[in-house]
Amino acid sequence: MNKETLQQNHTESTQVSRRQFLEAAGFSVSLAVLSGCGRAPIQTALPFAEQPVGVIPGVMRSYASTCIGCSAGCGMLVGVRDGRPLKMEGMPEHPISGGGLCAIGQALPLGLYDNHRLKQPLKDGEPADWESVDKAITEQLASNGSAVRLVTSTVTSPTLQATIDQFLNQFTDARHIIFDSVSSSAILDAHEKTHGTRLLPHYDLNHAEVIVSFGADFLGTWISPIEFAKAWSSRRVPTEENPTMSYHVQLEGRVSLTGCNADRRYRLSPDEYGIVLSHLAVEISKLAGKTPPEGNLAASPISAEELSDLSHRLWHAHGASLVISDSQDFEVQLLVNHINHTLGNYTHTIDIERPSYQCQGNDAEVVKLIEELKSGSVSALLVAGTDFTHNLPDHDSLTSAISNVPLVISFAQREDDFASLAHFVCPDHHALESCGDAEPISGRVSLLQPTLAPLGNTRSVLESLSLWSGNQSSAYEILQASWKENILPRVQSEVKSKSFVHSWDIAVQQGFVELETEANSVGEFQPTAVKLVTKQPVEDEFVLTLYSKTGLTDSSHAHNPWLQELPDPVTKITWDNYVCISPTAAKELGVSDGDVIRVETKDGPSEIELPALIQRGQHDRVISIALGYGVRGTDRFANIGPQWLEGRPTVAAGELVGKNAASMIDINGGLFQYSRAGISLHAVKENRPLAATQEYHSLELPKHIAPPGAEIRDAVQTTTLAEYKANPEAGAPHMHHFSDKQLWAEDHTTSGPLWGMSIDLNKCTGCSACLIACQSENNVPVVGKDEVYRQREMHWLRIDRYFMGEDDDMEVLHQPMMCQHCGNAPCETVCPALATVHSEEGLNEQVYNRCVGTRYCANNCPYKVRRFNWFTYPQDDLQTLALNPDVTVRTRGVMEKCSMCVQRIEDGKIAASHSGIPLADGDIQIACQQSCPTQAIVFGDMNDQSSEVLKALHKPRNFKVLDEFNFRPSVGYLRVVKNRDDNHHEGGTHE
Amino acid sequence: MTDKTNILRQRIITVILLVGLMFGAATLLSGMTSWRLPDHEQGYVPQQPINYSHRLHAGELQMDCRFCHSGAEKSRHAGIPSTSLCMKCHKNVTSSFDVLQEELNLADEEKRKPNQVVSVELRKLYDAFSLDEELKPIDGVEPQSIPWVRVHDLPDYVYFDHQAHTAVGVSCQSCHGPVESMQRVRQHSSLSMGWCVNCHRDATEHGMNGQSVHASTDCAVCHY
Amino acid sequence: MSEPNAPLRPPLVTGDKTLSDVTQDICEPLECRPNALWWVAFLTSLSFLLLGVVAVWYQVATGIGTWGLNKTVGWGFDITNFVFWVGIGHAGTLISAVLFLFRQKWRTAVNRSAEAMTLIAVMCAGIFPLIHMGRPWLAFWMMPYPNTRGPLWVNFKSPLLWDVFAISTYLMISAVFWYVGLVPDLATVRDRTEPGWRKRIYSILCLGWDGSARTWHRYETVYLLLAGLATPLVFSVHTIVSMDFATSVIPGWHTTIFPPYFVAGAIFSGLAMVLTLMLVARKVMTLENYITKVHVDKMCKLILAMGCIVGLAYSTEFFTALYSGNAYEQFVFMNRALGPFNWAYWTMVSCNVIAPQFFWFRSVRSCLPVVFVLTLFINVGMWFERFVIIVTSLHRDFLPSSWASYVPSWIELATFAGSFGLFFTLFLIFCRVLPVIAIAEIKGAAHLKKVPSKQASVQEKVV
Amino acid sequence: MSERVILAHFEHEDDLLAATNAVRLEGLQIVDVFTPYAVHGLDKAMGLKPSRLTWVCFVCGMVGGLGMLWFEHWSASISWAINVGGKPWNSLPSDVPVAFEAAILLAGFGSVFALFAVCKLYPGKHIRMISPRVTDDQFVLVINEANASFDLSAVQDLLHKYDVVAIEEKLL
Repeated sequence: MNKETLQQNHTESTQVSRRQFLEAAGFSVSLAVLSGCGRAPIQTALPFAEQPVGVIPGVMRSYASTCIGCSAGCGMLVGVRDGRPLKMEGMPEHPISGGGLCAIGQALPLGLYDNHRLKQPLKDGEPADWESVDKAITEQLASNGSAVRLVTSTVTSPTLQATIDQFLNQFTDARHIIFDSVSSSAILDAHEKTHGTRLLPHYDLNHAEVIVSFGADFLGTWISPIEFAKAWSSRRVPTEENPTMSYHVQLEGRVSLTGCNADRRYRLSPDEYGIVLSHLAVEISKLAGKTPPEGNLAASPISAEELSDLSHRLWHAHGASLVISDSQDFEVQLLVNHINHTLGNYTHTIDIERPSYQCQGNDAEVVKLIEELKSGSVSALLVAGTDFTHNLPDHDSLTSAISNVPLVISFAQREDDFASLAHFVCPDHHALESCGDAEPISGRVSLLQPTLAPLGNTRSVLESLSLWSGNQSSAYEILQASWKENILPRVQSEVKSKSFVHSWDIAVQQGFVELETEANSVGEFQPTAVKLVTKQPVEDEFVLTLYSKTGLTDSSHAHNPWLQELPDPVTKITWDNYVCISPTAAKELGVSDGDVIRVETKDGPSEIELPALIQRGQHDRVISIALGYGVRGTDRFANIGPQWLEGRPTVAAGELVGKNAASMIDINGGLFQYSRAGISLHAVKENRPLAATQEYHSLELPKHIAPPGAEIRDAVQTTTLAEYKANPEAGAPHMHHFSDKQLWAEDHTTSGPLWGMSIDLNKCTGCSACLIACQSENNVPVVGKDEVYRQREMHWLRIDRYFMGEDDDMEVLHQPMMCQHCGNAPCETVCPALATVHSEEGLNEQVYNRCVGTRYCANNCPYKVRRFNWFTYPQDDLQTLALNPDVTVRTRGVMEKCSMCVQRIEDGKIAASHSGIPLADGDIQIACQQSCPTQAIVFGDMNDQSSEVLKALHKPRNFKVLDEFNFRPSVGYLRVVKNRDDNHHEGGTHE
Repeated sequence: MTDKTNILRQRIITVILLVGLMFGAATLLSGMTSWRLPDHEQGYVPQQPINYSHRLHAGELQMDCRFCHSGAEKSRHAGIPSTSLCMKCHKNVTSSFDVLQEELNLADEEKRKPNQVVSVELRKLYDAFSLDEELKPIDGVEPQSIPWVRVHDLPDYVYFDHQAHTAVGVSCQSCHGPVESMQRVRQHSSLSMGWCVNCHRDATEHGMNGQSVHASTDCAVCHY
Repeated sequence: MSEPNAPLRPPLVTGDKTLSDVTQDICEPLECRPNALWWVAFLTSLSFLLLGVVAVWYQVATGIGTWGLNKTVGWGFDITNFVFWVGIGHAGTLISAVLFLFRQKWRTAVNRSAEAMTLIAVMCAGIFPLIHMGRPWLAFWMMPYPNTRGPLWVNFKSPLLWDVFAISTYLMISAVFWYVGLVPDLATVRDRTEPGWRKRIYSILCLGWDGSARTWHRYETVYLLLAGLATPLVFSVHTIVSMDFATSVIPGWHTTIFPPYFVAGAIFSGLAMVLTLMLVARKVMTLENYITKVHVDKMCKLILAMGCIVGLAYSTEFFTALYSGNAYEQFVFMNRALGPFNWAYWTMVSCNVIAPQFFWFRSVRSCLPVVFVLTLFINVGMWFERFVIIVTSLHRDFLPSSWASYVPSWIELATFAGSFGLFFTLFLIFCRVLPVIAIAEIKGAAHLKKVPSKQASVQEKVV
Repeated sequence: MSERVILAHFEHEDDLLAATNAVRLEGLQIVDVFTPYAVHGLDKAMGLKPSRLTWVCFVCGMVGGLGMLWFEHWSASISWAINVGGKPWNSLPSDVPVAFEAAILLAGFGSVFALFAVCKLYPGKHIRMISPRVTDDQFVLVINEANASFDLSAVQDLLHKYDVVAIEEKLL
């Protein structure tokens, strides 16, 4: 990837004017119809009037930037073609993300090309111009700017932080309150208590041999999932030479993506975390020969042997182990710190000297602000980066309190819930239109480049705040000044020795710099602060857990149809939130999937009605609901997808996508509690079908019809580490079929490349980043809830998720499934029109323009990876700009499927032929492979003896799905190995 | 008698019908050669917004194709030159040489400064580039794109990459025909799939410019 | 001049008919105005047809998404209906061609309408593969014609392409066979018809047939040839239809038993349909003397035989699956019998295997209302057989992640109803405009008694 | 080219068969016999040779079958060889069904059109029926009178033996 810098003539070339932008767009899309010329629609080609330097129409250029989809701050390469940012890719060199980019980052373009973003500032809900808005705001701030409160989500940008400080310094009583919609405040508070400094440690999973997570979904949504997933996966690959891997235990009430990937998963209600942690703390203290925390031990829900095994394992790996929890219970987090301290994990797997800034939310401050608001003592409320009222409970009293504030300003990009209350809405740029920076982890600073001129008349928060502080600079100037002063002088490498302009260029091109930072001074650990937790849970009450969904972590992404249609990695449900409930509890309550349940709190008036989803492996006393739904304005999706006679709207009239569960958040002890006990459930006699992409959820066949001896399908093969050590090929079905002898004469062999792929199922977490990468790369349409419900989603790449076993013994398997490019492809034989045939390079080609749509190929596909265009899928004008011009937009009535990004293969070959340098392994990166945070996907030439893919395919863990049928797929999978000693799970073998 | 005349009449009618049928078929067949199937636009010569002559530029002046269509070696699109590129020459060349010379001579004779002579066609260029009579930029008016009419248009599901073809030395003329002799550009080749495929086969079999090449006829080389 | 109808064989035509009576009886419906019953039937069929036309129009204009199909179940009602109609069609060819080769003279009473039924059923069948395409307007790409694409031909390895050839050949040969059989009868009708446009049409259609023995002689040869060609054709067609499934890889489809199984099933369903129609026709058109109880009895016996073959096929395929040791195959059959679509499976078994067993009893065979009801059951059962094969095999195949259900949409149901509308509309028109019984053939086969001649005085005229 | 013929009308095929046989054995020239249906054995009675249309059928079938087989092979492995499902270029078994259908189609159409051609059957053919009842219930034997030795009364006597219904003399 050649990264290029846009910076040098920022004001000219990056500010590709709207006009130029349309010109560039027009190059491929403009149509002017002239009549009577013999050739209906006459196409005009509009060249640039003045061609910007370095821009070649039709060539994709990548710009280094930072994803600000969440506060994790992953590095990102923005692919820009013909003036349009089109494809987000991970930046391989980035110190945090290391090449991965999650679904949210991949989905940024659709957020950019969104008709519903505000196009100009609003004054009292009416469109206004910036001058009048600025004038009114500065006047009002000057007149009653005594108590100014600025609420933001976590700010990782040093420049923005400085600007905020500068802005707030103008006022006598000004405070910056950091509010995270899903807060980790308790961790910070606990460290304040135990270590004297309020900070979020930087967890280093690269060195963690034993990971015990109490509910922390670190592979899905917790703090910095891409970074964690990459680090976690680095220790999950046993090889023949080194058959070791980390041991990962997850204790949780709901089923999280992380729990799905654990070696051992315990069902534990969040109100029992404290008890189990207390036991662990005592055991480990004993092992360490230290005094355990004070207090009594309550009965543990986990057996003594298992606890002792766990603590021995932890102690055995002391200094290289890690205990984490997402609990917002202060006591629990203190115990976690105690255990980690006793294990000596601080400075090894937990870095508090160079802490993380990825979650700075301070719940106590927010609680205080709410009180201030209710008492009417706030004179100005500014909110940026979060939908303040949407993400807080007690919505009505909060909004009425806010309506009394004299000046309310929102920086929202859309008219969200808070913006609808604001006097002024000063819309921020979209991430791809903004410049900025981020320091997610102390000392690692990256830059955010704008990749096109703002589509609307929006303005960055940076500019607005500094303008109101009396500084008329552009965001770019502010950023550059801040870097000149604060960042670049601290750069470690040789960069700082250069002139500013030079080092700035390097920084922009590279996208990030690493700073020399002084170690954070941290106080001595205070063991006395920690007490054992004895509070016993109440047995017959439900515990509600609110969580954020992978891929839709925040209400700000709720307007992104790609993310709405992204199946939840665990439940596979799209376009809705729901109440996850265990099968036992569902049976008692007499509900089945889709039956609406009313969830009520016993002590408060909060309640919510949502359809039930029966979730295997869920704790029987725990129900869970995703946050980030019920977002204002999502009724826009009512008519997304095809409209026809029997089609049902994605969103019913007067409703939104899902329901906002923030009302169920409990504020307790100055912390937002996402788990609360004292919940009662009532079945409401109503059914709201949920749209899931998977209807059957296990490799175990239905008991009453399973053929004896073949109750389990072996689509995903698994084994345990113990078995693997004994035999690296363990887990292969006993009846192995050797597919090297062929019935037919093989007269097709060629000497060119033979493309193949290998997917390491031990690395794959099921995070679904690849799915959106594929969708973005290949113009996969969004079909809407009803079509998903009818099992007609269009994703070329899906992630099959299988639950094996029940309850505590439940194992979850993920398997990315896409066209396997079979050598003996059943689909090809049956197509009458030669619309799907085999290429010389081993690809199974689908030729859309030749396809007549018999669907025979899809029927005959054993992997069911083919997708049919049932309708013309509508897209609005702006959304069409997110389309990849290198991939045909399919018409109604044709079949489509994974092409192994053949457009990238062709590009790679052409580039090689142009440069004269033959293709090397890794030169061509396909979309799913590129985005994968754990690099589970390897693609390459199977005829190249030294290629990574061939090495992977020759590993003993390699297997092919449905190998016994001799379809000869080009995609291999590496068997799942769970770090277990027992052989209880016989990885889908059958006699 | 009546029978015989009847038979005679029938035979005459039959003969006339047969002749008519054959004549009709012949007309139809000859007409069909000029019929166009959809997407078959060989010989298409659209009127362009500016009467630009490839014969003059590429033929008489022997300018390299890639001077203007620089994308041909770097991108899938050969590209249409930006207006500013035209201005590189036409800042000075404002009309045909003869006319300019004539004005110079006339000015010389009349002992005055030569007037700015701008040809009708170039005026359109200057208008697009928002230059006034004196060829000075007009303030506040942004240069506009010239809406050239596309001559060679492949269907949306076909991807043709200029770079791939120029890299192995396929000459511009082998697809676009003798553009240097065309006043107005005409679609020279049929651009049908068979035309592409047969050239690919030929190249693989006989090589390109003496070098062996592998021009694949896999579907996904063009369709994806 | 021995009596060919031995005592044990009841006569094929009852009621002491003369040749001219035969002509008169069969041609009469063409010459009088249709009765109210016909109109009711016709208008009902026509309205179903119109419903189907609207449904197909909507589907073609909007997309296949208007059907209940999904990513897993790519074929549902469409191909079920296709195979169902093709199967119906096969009985016509069987009766007219196979029974002709076997010199089964009783066929003459029913072969004309059976052939018409074949033709119409194949038309109905042909519509489904056409409209099931995502882009039916490109259906001509199935034909290997010279083109500007390279030229690009078609995939002769695809069973669907074999189907295209098989069905179109079948349609054309059936049409020709039917038409050739019609030519002498058209001449009969021509000669009975008063001069006018009707006579002119019949004159054109009968190609100037004059009843010459030389023509008859060649005609008989060609008719025999056609019967000889149609017989392997009918077997090949349903073999090829079965290969759409049998050559695939889907468990439940991929099985070698399918060709004979499908052929037997097709004949079975076709016979049931012919019998259903015959029972209606003989009543409505008062042809009891031509379509006698003998015919019904023979048909019932054939149906019983076929039903037993079909039942054997069902149990064999189950046995094969269980005995094969192929877990995927085993699962498909367990799933058919006990899975979500078990109701369809058991409907199929009870209608196709159990229902025809009643035909063991002569009393049942001679009780026409019961026969009528049983044939209807068989028709339903045979439709379900195709539904079971197609849908239950697809909906749960290899990877459990992709298992899905299938519910037809209203558009599909309307299209299905429309195909019945088309069938009956065309059949009713056929009954009105063409002789429903092969006049020339039944005259030849019935071997009517010599009418006590009036021994008319020989007239000798010299011109 | 008119010739004088005798038309003998019968009302039963047995009479006709017997009469035809007798007339032929008598050495009389049978112009034609017109019947409402194909009378079994009449060809023998008239002394007709077996039709050669079977050969037409055979040749057409062979042309159709072999031609299609060749075309399938040519298009799939010579004209444009495309790898379909890893199957070899020359996949003979999969070529059989279409070739078979083509053979049937050509054989069927070939013999029918040959029949129409040989019998001169075509739409709009102008004919004069020997008797309108020929397509209904009458059988007509047409005997040529051209022969000098033709004895009308002898023939009439002969015909009367076979229950002839009417005898007509006509100029054709």
